[in-house]
Amino acid sequence: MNNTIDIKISAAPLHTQACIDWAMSPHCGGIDVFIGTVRNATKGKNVIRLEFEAYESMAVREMTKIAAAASAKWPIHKILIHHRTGVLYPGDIPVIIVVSAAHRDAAFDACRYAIDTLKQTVPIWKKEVFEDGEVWVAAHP
Amino acid sequence: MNNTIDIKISAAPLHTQACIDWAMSPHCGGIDVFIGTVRNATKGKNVIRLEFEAYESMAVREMTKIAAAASAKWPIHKILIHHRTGVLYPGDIPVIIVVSAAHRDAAFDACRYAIDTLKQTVPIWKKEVFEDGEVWVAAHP
Amino acid sequence: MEIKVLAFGIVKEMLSHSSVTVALTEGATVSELTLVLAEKYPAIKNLSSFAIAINGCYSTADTLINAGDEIAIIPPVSGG
Amino acid sequence: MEIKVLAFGIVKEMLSHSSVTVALTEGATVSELTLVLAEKYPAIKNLSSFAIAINGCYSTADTLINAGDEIAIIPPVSGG
Repeated sequence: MNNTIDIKISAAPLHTQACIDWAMSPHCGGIDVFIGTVRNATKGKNVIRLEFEAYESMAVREMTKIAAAASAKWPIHKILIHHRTGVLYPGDIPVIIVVSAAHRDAAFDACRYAIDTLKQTVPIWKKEVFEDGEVWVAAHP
Repeated sequence: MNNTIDIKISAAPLHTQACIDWAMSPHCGGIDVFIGTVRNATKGKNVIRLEFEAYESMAVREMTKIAAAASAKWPIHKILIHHRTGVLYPGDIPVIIVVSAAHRDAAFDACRYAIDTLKQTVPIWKKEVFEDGEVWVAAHP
Repeated sequence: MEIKVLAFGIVKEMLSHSSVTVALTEGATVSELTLVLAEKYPAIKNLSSFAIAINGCYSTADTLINAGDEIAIIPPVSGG
Repeated sequence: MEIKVLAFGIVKEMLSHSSVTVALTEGATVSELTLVLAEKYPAIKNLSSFAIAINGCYSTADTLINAGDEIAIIPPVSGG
């Protein structure tokens, strides 16, 4: 962890503008931001809420790995990955990724790499709660 | 122009959070945001300020075309393209693009298409002012 | 016919005005306008390229110009 | 040796606890742990897959387990 990488897992709401402000710099020409939001439906069923759980110490470690790998692969300036835990409702923000760079291609590539990899490796789980039941996403064949 | 497309050219500062709020919706799973920022240097020279000028009526038309094309090419929910004119200093924001979509791939693809195409077709020009001179970007061979 | 041509960015500086007026024959095309402009304002030949917009849309060399059209010289764009 | 195994998400529900303790021989590997877990908690065989983390890192089948390691069952992740 250093001052070009900001990783956080928190039960508190994420603050988009503060995340962007952290990454902005007069050294940068472009910032790419990915904001995940809770959809009110999945596969045609209404989603009442999501419940996120994390293996926090390992999740922070894996998120830090992603940020370090992105910094090594692309000429980026700063990268921030914040993920929320607990109960979230449609429209809420579970994840924010911000990448600043001198040139936009690196920011786009690194940001997309970060969210794609987060979804594959970071030990965070979500349960979708519907009107008539609930399911842990991706758990079953 | 309709309520899923928001195009603006303005001499006033752009408001990132308001742009994101406009695009967010419980129908969406992901938002990609590109924020262009004024770099304090280009090709090793210190940039004092940038001066942006637009052929406004045509620029709005070209930006609307880009938004409409992105909406046709990818399953996106909303797209916003705001561009600032006038004198900007390092760290200031000349352009913001926000795309919301049910799934993140469409948001990333459409956002990147929008900024790439904007830089090719929208009649907006910037002059870089250095300590020892100034140059209209891309004007000369 | 007299045609008013809008100038932006570096072209406005090259022409020292935000618009100029040139004389064209009726039925002239964009390629003829381009020749007239280059002759009257040779500085624009120093641009890496430029386009002509008619009524806010990019034109091609054979687009016809009509009296009353809004014509603009579009030097290489550099927004963003 | 007695090994404490952390459970998260659906595994915590399957095991009805946020951790369980299993007995392993000294020098056991992750593949042996997996067999023991599947026998004692057959529900986890209903998962599409799962990994074992040791001290916060993903392991492979032949990773050795030592007394005092922090062990966790990692069902398919679904963050973001």
